[in-house]
Amino acid sequence: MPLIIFIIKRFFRLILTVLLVSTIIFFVIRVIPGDPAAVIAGIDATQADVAAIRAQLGTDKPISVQYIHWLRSVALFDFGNSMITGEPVTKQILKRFPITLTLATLGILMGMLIAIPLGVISAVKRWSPVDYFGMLLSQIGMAVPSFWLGIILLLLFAVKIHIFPLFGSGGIKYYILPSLSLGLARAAVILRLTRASMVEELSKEYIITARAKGLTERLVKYKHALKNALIPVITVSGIQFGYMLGGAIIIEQVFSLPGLGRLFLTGIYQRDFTLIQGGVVFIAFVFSLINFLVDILYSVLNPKIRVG
Amino acid sequence: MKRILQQIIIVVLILLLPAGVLLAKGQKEERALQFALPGNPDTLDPQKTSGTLTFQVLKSIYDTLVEPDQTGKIVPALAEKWSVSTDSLTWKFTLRKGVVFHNGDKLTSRDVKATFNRIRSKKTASPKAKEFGAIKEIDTPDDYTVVFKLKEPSAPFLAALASGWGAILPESLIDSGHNFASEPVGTGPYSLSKWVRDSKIVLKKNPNYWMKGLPAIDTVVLDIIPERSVVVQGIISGQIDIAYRVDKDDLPTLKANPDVKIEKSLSSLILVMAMNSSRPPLNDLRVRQAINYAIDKQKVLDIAYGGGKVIGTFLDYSNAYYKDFTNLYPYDPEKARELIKEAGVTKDTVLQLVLPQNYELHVKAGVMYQEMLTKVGLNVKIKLVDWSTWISEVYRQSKFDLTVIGHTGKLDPDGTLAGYGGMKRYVKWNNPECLSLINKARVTTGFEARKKLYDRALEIMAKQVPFMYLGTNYVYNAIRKDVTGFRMTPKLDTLDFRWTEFK
Amino acid sequence: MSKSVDSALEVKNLTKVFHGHSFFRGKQETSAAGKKETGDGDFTAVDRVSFTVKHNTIFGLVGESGCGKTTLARSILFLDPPTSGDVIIDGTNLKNLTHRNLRLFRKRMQIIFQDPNSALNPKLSIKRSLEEGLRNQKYSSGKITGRIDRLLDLVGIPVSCKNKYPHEFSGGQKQRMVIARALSLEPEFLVLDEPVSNLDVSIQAQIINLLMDLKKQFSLTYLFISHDLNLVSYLSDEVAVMYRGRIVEQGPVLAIMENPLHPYTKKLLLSIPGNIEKIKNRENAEIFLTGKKPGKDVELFSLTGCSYYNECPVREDFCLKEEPSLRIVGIGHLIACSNDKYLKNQLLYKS
Amino acid sequence: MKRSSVSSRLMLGAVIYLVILGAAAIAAPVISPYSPTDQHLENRFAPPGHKYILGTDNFGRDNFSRMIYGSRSALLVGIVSVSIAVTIGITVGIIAALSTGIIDNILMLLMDSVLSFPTILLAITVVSFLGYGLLQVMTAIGVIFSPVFARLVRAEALSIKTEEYVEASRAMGSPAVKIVFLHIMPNLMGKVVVQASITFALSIVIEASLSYLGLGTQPPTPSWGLMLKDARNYLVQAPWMSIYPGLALAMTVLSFNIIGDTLSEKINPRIVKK
Amino acid sequence: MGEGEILLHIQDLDITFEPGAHAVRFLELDIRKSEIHGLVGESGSGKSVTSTAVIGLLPSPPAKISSGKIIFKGRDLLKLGKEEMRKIRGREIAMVFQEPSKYFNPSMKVGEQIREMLSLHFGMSRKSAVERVLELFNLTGLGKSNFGGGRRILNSYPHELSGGMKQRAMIAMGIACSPSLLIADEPTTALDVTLQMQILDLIHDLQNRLKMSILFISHDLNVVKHIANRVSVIYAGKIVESAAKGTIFKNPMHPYTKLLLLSIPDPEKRGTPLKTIPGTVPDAESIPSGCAFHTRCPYVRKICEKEIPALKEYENGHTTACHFAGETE
Repeated sequence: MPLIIFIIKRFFRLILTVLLVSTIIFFVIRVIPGDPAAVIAGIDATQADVAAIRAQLGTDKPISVQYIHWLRSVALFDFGNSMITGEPVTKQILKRFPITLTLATLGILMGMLIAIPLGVISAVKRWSPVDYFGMLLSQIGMAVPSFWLGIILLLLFAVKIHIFPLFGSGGIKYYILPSLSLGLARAAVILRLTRASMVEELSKEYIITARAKGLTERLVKYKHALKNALIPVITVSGIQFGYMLGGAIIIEQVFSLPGLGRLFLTGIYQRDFTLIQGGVVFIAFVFSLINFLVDILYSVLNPKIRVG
Repeated sequence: MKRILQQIIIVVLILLLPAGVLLAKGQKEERALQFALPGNPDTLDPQKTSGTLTFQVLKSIYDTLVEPDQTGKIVPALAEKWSVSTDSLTWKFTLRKGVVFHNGDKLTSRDVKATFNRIRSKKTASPKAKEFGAIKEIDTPDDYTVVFKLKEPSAPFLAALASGWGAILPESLIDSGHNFASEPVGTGPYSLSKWVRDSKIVLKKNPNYWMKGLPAIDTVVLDIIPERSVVVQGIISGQIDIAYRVDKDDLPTLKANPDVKIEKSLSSLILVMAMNSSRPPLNDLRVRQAINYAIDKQKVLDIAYGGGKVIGTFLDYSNAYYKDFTNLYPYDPEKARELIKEAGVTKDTVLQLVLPQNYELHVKAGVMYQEMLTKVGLNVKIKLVDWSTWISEVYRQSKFDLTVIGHTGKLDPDGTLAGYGGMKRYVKWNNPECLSLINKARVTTGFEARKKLYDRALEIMAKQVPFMYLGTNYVYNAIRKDVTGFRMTPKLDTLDFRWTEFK
Repeated sequence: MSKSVDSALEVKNLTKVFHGHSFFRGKQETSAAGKKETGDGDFTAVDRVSFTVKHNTIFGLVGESGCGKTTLARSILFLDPPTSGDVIIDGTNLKNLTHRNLRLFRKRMQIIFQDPNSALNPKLSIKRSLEEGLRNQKYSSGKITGRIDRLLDLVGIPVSCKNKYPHEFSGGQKQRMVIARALSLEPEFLVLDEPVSNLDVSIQAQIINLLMDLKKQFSLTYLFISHDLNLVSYLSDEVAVMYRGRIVEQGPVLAIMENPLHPYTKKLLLSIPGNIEKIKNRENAEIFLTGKKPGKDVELFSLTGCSYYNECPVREDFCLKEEPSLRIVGIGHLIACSNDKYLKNQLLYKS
Repeated sequence: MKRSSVSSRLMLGAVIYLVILGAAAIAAPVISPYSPTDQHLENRFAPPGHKYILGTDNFGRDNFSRMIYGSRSALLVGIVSVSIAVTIGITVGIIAALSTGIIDNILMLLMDSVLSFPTILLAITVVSFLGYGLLQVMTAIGVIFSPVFARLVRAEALSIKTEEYVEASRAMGSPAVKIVFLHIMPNLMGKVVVQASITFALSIVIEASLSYLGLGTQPPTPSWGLMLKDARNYLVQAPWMSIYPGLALAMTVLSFNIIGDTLSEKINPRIVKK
Repeated sequence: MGEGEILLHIQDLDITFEPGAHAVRFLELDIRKSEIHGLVGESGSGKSVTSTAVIGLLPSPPAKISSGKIIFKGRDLLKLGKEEMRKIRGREIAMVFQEPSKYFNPSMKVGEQIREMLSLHFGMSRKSAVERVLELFNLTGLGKSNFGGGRRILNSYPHELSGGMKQRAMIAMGIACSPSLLIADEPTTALDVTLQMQILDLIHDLQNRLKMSILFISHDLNVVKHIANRVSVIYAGKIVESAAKGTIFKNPMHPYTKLLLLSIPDPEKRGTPLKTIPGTVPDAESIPSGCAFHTRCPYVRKICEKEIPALKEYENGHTTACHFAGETE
């Protein structure tokens, strides 16, 4: 199938996913208890005050009218203004996104840097001390909740040894510890996969061919097996990256980073309808886009799948 | 394999290098005050919110015509002086001369008029509009005189002017539809320099501030840190100068550090467990009384809220109108049990205790209440909800049996008491006598006259117990030893950095 | 034997087209070379195939991998119904059966697959595998047990093994069980899809003998599919040769063995190691084995005429004009080739 | 052989640990010295000692008793959310695999949509929708993980569908339902079980994370996640509040992962063989 | 013994796998210079284990060579160090495998996979190595225009080639360093009959030109008959009969060989049941005592159950391991 058709189809699918996700969220947030007008009004306001605010937000209209209105504006790439802060949703998201993006990028890089070499060595030297160490690390990474890891890292490297800042945002130094605690949990997954994938590749027939050709063990393992073993690792890392973009809330909270996750969390707590809707569309879109790119990357890495 | 390891090390080093460079670059700027704020203000428009955090921050950016001093007494601010007509319907304010807004505009009476017209306008949809509902019209006889004409006498009027929502905005920007939410412009001691949501708010000194020589510190940074343990570590390590309202459980840790001092003060909160008096079995006075007997108030105050003064009615402990009724319902679980038996409440009746999950202290208290109520034979189930659910379901629609909350103190008792005794309030407690007393007190002037009315109303509330009155808690501010002069405005609990300085 | 119809199986113009990609999901694998692409990713795996199998005979179907023989087998049994054409088994046109009746009809036709390792559900004991069909036909429990014992006995598996699981048996034994399962419903017609190609040489002979015994014992009709022309010739009464979804030659086994006419049949026959020595002297074998007439090859997707054109040693330009249809060249001997001159030569040479 | 003995010993250890944990969860009222919600307000922050084996928390509740009761929530979260995920996953996966075209596409689109919500965000949304509480959290986690199973089951079912024994079954006239339950389900359960054991571990960690955000178990019900959440503020003051539940959580997750790993090696004989 | 110098001499080779599987039992095999030696056996008979042992790639554990010698050009391969053995692999002894689609690295271009071994063994520059690869392609028929020319193959990934082309490329890889011994492990089993013939012819042709020895492993007697000069039959890890092709097919001595030949379906014998060997091929875990074939042998006698028959030479170059070789008919 020509690449362009593949891309168009995938893109259409992506749009469908986003539309479905945003429609679900649109109705869900209006059905669940909680009302942005009541949040704005606060404790001492009267019912009339709340009604006035509701009218101003437009949440007094029938839900179908609201939905059609929203769809129309989304079609024009306008996510509206936040109900609570009044700022344009798009602007808010775009302001936050680079932070989460940096966090996720560094996180996945650190995860891969830790996991891939360790996973490869574990696979090559199975049941050796390195392997056990790798297993231990990955199990700990999976078992320790990230907020816990984050606090421990802060206590160690921002309080006991003062090399990283305790809070705040700005330069890269603010991202090292959060990325590390984000990356460690992911490293666990990637390490297990790398090891399994490498073990599997090493058991394949072409490895016998490579050895029968008289290649050195290093060439066999690191030239022949490694490349093939990394194909699934890289695709899974890509998907993990997608998760990190939306799943960094807890890390952002612990490290006081003004990322997308916290924006979204506040949005949900305050029932900021427009913000949640915009945020979900954005995150679903980015996530699907990453999946899509990962698919393309996969076909590039794996000549067998290459479309054409 | 060795080579691979080497490569890994190199890559790691390359990755960490920029971090190292940044770390090495020592910043030698003038010291800014670092203040830990637990959350983000939603907006910085004083007329479009009811958020406590917003008003706390806005105190530094805006001024009001009058303001409370450290004792809670209302004193001149942007208004040099004021006078009231004998019928209490005409209020005349004389503005201070030479006050300028951050944008350079001079403060005149037109600004004041525009400000209050904006908040009263339907278009603004301000949740605080009703605070100024008594105003009939505003006159500006000259640039420095403002005259408010009221529909009826209003005792709380001055308090409204002194509150955060009484902040004065420049007329020119109001007319142009300026976005005050993210770019506030006021006459306050500081102007907003930078606001990174969920990260920090940077305030720069206003060099033209009308109080000569104030503020003392050039830059105040409000660091938004949601994680409590980070705040504690921050103040210990000196990365934070002031942390307000630290948890009492953290005090031992903080006190162990010689560079930190703890300032303890009584808040103006009215901590209660509200009861829905319209729902059985809580519509039975005996059950409500039992609940009041069942709670060891001092213990809950100490453990959940960090200590404080027990109250016996619906007003904060230090309020001038406060009257002590604590002897009415002492801690007496035996009596509670009897009353419950008498009222015929069994374990089959489930009482739902709704807690706002974002308020850790209320959740803590709720957990203790549940345990204590269980001990006297009530079946209480906890339900956590987020704030928006609490406010729209519990507060607006009274869908609850029991809930825990703290009512912020008000400059005027009417702000706290208005409406109670009528069914419109969330506790659904019906007592026409109490309601009429409160309504009468609003239009009555003179402290003694009002106090008499309020005494009676508070007594009814204390006896009829639509709430389990807990108390007013202490708050603890942790401050680095070299920082002095940090104030919190009484009743309003806003942050006042004007006198704050480094020693 | 009182059968109402003469033929056990009649296949008429059977065609099976596979559709490429659906709208949402792209087809990931590239279609193997050598299939007929008909635009937009569809390809015709079986193209207007017709033949008749008489009662109590073996019809052999030979072809190389990818020629469509397995697809044909599945289509005949309506496991994957044909795109067009008819399958008539003992007078019943499968196309006309309702979904339910087709299921009931299935007991009369069974299939035995190539790989005994995948033909038995590893999670079921032998007994459970064998009773599945019987339960479908609502046999009583007592009857089922008796029948299973007899079936196992029939194929030479000790009855005591019936509670064991497939992995406890060797390939040959598994294939015996598969045969037993196929026979459990007393079918009249069996499709054997390469039933012995995965077996060791010494086992292969055992299974073939068993199949021949069973055929005799139960008067079965076989459609025997294989890539091994020797095997097919040894077993069958009639043989058809398939190339790229079409039958190119068909006839009584002796006619095919003694007098193969289509160049592809010749190539197949000569390709069997050992045959070339036997046949070499008879004719100019080399040409048909490796030879290819000079000339320009045609890209597969634009090939309109004879699909063997690119490999044919006797091709002519007119072969590209239209697809040759099967025509009679002897008693029951059909061939799809347009080169009359060549055919005449071949027939002359023989006689 | 060395490695098999090591991995089987690990497996044995994991199973023993989980059996003990399960027994403790069932027999919690018998084992626990105190009620898990009883507040000994005079003994707040008591360090581990002979009165309170593992110390007390900020309300003076017995840490040990809370941990024992907490294992109930942990196991319950695992069991219920995995069951939900497996049920949805198998149903959707098999229907998608057996139906072609539009239904398959719609179902997988739906699953993709669930996947495109980041885990925690989806959990928050579901919990906000259903309300706070353990049951709701379990449902949320179940929904979150269902696409993983749906995809796995669909892929497996698609490949099993082409196995010759399924063809043979169809050839014998077995109805679709029978084929699903007799042939397809039993043969894909192996992989489902492996995935389930990993998901089990993950769901316990996610419950802890949700508790951190205040969305998890409702107080005063003890859960390890909730205990860790409360404990983080008393790291220095009362380290026992975090160490023990943290350890229990890690051990449980570890055990399920070990079981998952061992099972997957068993199922993938290619890796074991060489 | 027959004519020709011996290139590879396997003596008493005994290989066990860990859970008590006796895969190869005191195997003896000679491969002469410039001969195609066919090794025939059913699955699990130990033929692949033997060849893997020769090239030194038996995974250990689980495999264990408990005794024996593999003498190649005067050196015992079993005594060589890992590095020495590696230098022999591909250079002196090369291997061609059954399924080219699995035995090529899927993510590396075919040309590169051949080139890298040339560079490694001969230190050839990239350019001259590529030249050599093209030469090899011409040699194996891949240079022909109908395959798109050698350069196209050079830059193709394995999956882009058809089965026949892949097997040709595999053979090109096998002969890349002009080894003295090429082990071909069922090189045509995965191919269609018409392709099989082409590949067999190619191997034959290459042997003629390059004069290397080929150990041709197959389960198919017809294929071996077509290509080999000498044939050895292996049963349950032991050579039971070995002779020149002409001899063994005309005059098989071991009952197993005899029955095997008879069990092949022949169209000329239509209508008569096939001769069969009863029972099944024994597992390596449970090899019968004495002569391993005695459980299936129609000529079995008492001694067969107890004593393992030795491989004895009966005629010139015709050896067999049967107690009654030459007696039964």
